This record gives sequence, structure tokens and C-alpha cells, in this order.
Amino acid sequence: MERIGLSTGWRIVCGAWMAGVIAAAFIGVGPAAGFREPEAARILFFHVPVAWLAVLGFLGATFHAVRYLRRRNPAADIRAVASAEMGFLFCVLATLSGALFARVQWGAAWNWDPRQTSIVALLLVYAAYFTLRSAVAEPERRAALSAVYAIVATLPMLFLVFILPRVVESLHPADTVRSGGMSPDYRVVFFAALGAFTLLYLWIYRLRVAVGELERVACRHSMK
Amino acid sequence: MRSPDGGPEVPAEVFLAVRDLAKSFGRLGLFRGVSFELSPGEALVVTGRNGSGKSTLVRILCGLLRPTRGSIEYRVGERLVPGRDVKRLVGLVSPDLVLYEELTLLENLRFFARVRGLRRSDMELQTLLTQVGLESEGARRAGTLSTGMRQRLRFAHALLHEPPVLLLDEPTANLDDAGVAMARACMARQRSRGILVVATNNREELELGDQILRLGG
Amino acid sequence: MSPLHEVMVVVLVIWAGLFAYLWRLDTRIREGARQQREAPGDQPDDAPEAVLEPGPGRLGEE
Amino acid sequence: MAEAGAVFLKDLQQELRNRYALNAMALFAITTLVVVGFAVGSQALPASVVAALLWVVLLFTAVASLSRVFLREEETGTALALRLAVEPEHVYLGKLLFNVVLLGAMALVVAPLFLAVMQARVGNPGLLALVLLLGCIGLAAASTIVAAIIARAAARGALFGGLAFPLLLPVLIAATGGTTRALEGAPLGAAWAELRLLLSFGVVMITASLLLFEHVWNE
Repeated sequence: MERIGLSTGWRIVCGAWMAGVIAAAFIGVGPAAGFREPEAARILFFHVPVAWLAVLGFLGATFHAVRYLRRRNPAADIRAVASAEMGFLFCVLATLSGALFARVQWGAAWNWDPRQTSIVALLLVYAAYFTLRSAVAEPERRAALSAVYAIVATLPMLFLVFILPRVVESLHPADTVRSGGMSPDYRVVFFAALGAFTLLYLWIYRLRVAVGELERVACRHSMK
Repeated sequence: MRSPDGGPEVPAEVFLAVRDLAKSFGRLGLFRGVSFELSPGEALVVTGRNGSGKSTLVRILCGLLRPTRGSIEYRVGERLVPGRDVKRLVGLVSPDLVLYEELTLLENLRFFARVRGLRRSDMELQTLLTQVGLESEGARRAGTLSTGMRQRLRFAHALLHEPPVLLLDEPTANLDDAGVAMARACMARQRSRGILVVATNNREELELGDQILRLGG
Repeated sequence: MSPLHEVMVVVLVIWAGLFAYLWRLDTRIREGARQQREAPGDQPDDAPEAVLEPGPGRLGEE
Repeated sequence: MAEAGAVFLKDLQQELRNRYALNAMALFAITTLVVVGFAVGSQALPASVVAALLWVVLLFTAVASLSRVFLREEETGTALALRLAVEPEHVYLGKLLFNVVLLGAMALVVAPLFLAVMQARVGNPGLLALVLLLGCIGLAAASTIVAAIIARAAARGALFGGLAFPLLLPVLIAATGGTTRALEGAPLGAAWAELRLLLSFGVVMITASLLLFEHVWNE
């Protein structure tokens, strides 16, 4: 089993990097223009990376699902479910942080804004993935069926994340990031935050994979 | 081997080689070290206590289930038959095999002929029904058959595409004497023209095999 | 609540979520390790060995 | 392809004989119509609400009946004979065609009735028909692969809605938009975005399902 989690060095880097990002988010930059609550624009440093990691997780689930179907290697199934779980975790966090952001910027935490509906729909899609896994007992069949579902779910997932919010006009300022609407200092902190969260994702993901490997060995004993 | 006109050419010379086959579900080991070779004209009898994995082995030989270890190779002459095409070579008679209750016997056979890409006239299907002793039941719905007649229908269904390999799982279960005679005749005919594998615990049938494979220690 | 406090709430919510998940992973690892210690990788008992023998081959004699 | 046709005809023959799906659908569609008719009463509703309600009815009817096509094979045990006789792709195509025809026939009956009950004015019937067709194909495509998946799992019936619904959201959103345009009498071009989305969803879902089906169908 390859090393678990991150090496000591990388763990220190991750801790320091995230601490630096949080500090910079609070005191490194000033309020951002173009928001109803300029001071609260900083939430974007946290909300957007978390939302990006949710998508990363679900894409990872698809990737490992394809790998599993090709060679039926149980390790791929473990990584598929680990990625899906990571995706689901960050999707929940993105929903919460999105609602808090909405409450501050537009007064209402939930107004069925297209991006909010799509992120909840995303939760439903992958909640169904875990429901399916719990409904199949035999390990090989569970892995195969959930892999097929993960791949089939990719199409609606991509639609919900990338297409739906664009098709329907949205209050969401997400496009400020891409359209360069951010001031230079915000951009620096934003991409630093993105990096810190991605490293954190990697750390938790590898721990979750280790848990998967451990439980596969453990559950193989209890099957008898 | 009469090739059905228009249907896929069914080869006669099919060989089966099984090497070090093993199957386990999780930690429950069913069997291991199963190796045998069969060429046309040979019959293998598989026997063993209940739960020793006879039916599972038959399911694996049909290409429906992956073994945990080991290999199964069907060869036509020298060519190795890919997994997808094993279906064309194999006929199965098994208690788990259920046909469509709402359809009549002839409709069932017509469907399986068409779906296997075979051209079979109703007259040919009627001959097949006669062969298994169901000549007057053609228009009856499969759901209304007795257990014995269902087993006969399974033979008709398995012989529909004249498979070079015939796999029988407990073939004479639920059959009356006439049924058993029919089954024995089918087995003998199959052995004369191809490969036969019979999974059974019936004392008499053990005598029939050119080779006997004992599972379950 | 001043806007800055709102930001702090968001960060704390995200951290709480991650912390809870890490906690759950930790218990699952501890559980898995304990199970492995109690029933260390004893070999899955091997299946009964199959035996092949020649048969009388009296098919078709009747 | 003939094999897929044979599977389709067999399912059709089975369905006409015991009418499981047809009864489920008819019962469901009628009760929903009555409830909606009762709830709406006589006031005219905006096109978007009528469209949304129509597609909710179609969705629920689809989910109530489209899983039968594989559940029946696994429950009765006939799936074994089918696995032995047919290539996976032909099974999928036959079953997909059956679901599309079943859902399409139901939409042909329910949609006009529904619009009558709602006293909705249909501006562009051609566009409405096209949206209904593409929507039904999308619904059937996703439902068929999900039906195949849950037929191999435990707690089958309950699982189908949970798994199928989220996947069908894109179809619902696009179809509702397209239907609204059609009711408002917009020209075909106005609903081009929705139509293209429905078409691409159907094509991608069917292609993906064809490639993935054997992993669901065979052990």
C-alpha cells in the first residue's frame, strides 16, 4: 500500500499554506468594489475553491469508475468511491458557504438561484450513487454497477455545473474570476487559496483511500 | 452438422480446455484446481455434494460468470473463441432457466430462434417439440406447463441452435420415466456429435461420463 | 454581525465540515486497524480441491 | 439490428398480454390529471407553469413504468435465457425502443388531455410535438440504463426514482423551457437552445449506455 496521506514535509506545507491564505484573506486585502457588502467579498476565497473541489471529486469518481470497468481492479473501485465521497463532502460545504454568501450579499440565504439549484441537484445525483452502493451486497457487482452509474451521472453533473448556470441568467458573480474582474491582490490570494485547498483535498483523499484499502482487507475476513 | 440456412454457420469441431479453474465468493471458496479437456464425442460428469459449486461451474462454462482464477478456452479447430461468442456454441439446461410465461411454447422458440439470428420454420420448431415430447403443447402458454413439461421445454430451448457444447445442470430432475428416456436420448445424441457436460448427483448418470469431476472434497 | 464576521463564519463552517470528516476517517482507520489486529490476514481458507478421474463412459450403450 | 427488433417485439407481446406497465401508466396518468385539473380549477395559468406541470406528470409516469422492462426479466428469472441468447447491445436497444414507444404513446394520450384540462392555448403545436418527442427520448434513455442497473440491485423498485430523478433534471429543465416556448407560440428558432440540449442529452446518454450496458447486464 503506497504511503498514507502526505509526507511530513508536505503536511507542514499544507498547514502553513492554508494558514497564510486565511490570514491574507482577512488582513492581506481590502474590501472589494462591486459587491453589496465589499468586506464580505472575501468569502469567495473559500466558497469558490470548495465548489471547484466538489467538481474535482466527481470527475475523479468518473475517472476511476472507467478504470474499474476496464480492468476490474478493486483498487480503482476504492478510489472511485473515495473521490465521490470527497466530491460530496465539498459539495455540501459549497452549498453551505454559498448560502452564507447569498445571505450576506442578497439578504436571503436561499432564493433558488440557478447555481444554488444546480448544486443541490448535484447533491441528489451523488446521494443516489451512495444509495445504489448500499443496495448491492456482492462487492464485484456493487463496484461495477456504481461505476456505470458514476459514468452515466457525469453528463448531468457537467450540465448542472457548467451549462445550467450559464443558460439561465444568474445573480452569481462567479464570472468575475474568469473575466478578470478581480483586483490583482485579490487574484493572488484567490489562486493561493485554490492551491491550499487542493493540497488539503489531496491529503484527505489519500487518507480516505487508505481507509478504503484497510476496510477491503478487514471486510474480506468478516465475509466468511 | 446441418447449418441452418441463413443462420450463422455452427462449427462442429469445438474443443474445450479448462485449466486450474477456481471460484470463491468473498472468502467462501467453492472449488479450485478444476482442469479438464473435452473434444467432440466426449462427456464429462460433474458431481459433488449440494453447495459444492456444480451449478456455478456450469454458469462459468456458459461464459456468464467470471472465475476467480484459471482459464476456460473454447477452440474451433485452432481458433480461440472470444468470450462474446461463447453463447453461440453453448446450450444450457438448468433449473434456473425460465422462459416467457405469457408466450406460448412456439412463440418462445420463435423468439429465441430470431434473437439468435437463426431462420427456423414452424415445422422445424414443431419437430423440436416432438423430439422432447411436447408435440401437442405448441400453442400452450409456457406459464401453464407442469414442472416436468417445463424441463422438457428447457431441452427444446437448449437444442434450438444445435449447439456443439451442451451443458446440463441436474437434467433429469422432475422428469417421469419417459422424460428421463428423452433426456438420455438427447445426451447420447449430443455426445455423438459434440461435447456434453452433465452436473448431477444421480448414481446412474455418473456411469455415463467419459470423465468424472468431483467437487467439494 | 459585521461583514468581516460573516467571512469568519464561512471559514469556520468549512473548517467544521472538514474536521468532522477527518474525525470520521480517523475512527474508520482505528476500527479497521483493530479488526485487522484481531483477525490478522489469516489465509482465506482454500476451497476444496476438485478431483478428475476417468469414467466408465457407458453413455449411449442402452 | 434484427435481434434488437426481436427483443422489442417480444417485450411488446409480453406487455400486451399482461399489461403491467400499461396499467401502471394509465392509472397514474389519469389520477395525476384529475388531481391537477382539480387543483388548477378554471383560472388560466402562465405557459411556464403549464409546461412544468406537464413535464412533472410525464416524469412521474415514466418513473412509475419504465423500470418494468428489466425488473420483469430479473424477477421472473427469464434474464438468464436472454443473457445466453442475445448480445448485450441488442438487449439494450430493444428495451430502449420499447421504453421510448411506451412513453411516447403515453405522452400522445396524456399531453393533449392535460392541455385540455388546463385549457392551455398551444401556440406552436409543431414545436410542442418536437419537444415532447425529444423529451421522451431523453427520459427513456436515462430511465432504461438506470432500470438495468437497479434490476441487479436489492430494494429495486424504491431505488429507481432516487437514481433516475437526478439524472433526468437536465431533460426536465430543457423540455419545460421548450414546451413553454411552444405554448407561447414562439417559432422553432426561439427554442433552438432547448432542442439542441435535448438532442445532445439523448444522443450522449444512449451512446454511453450502449458502451456501459454489458457491465450491468453481465456478471
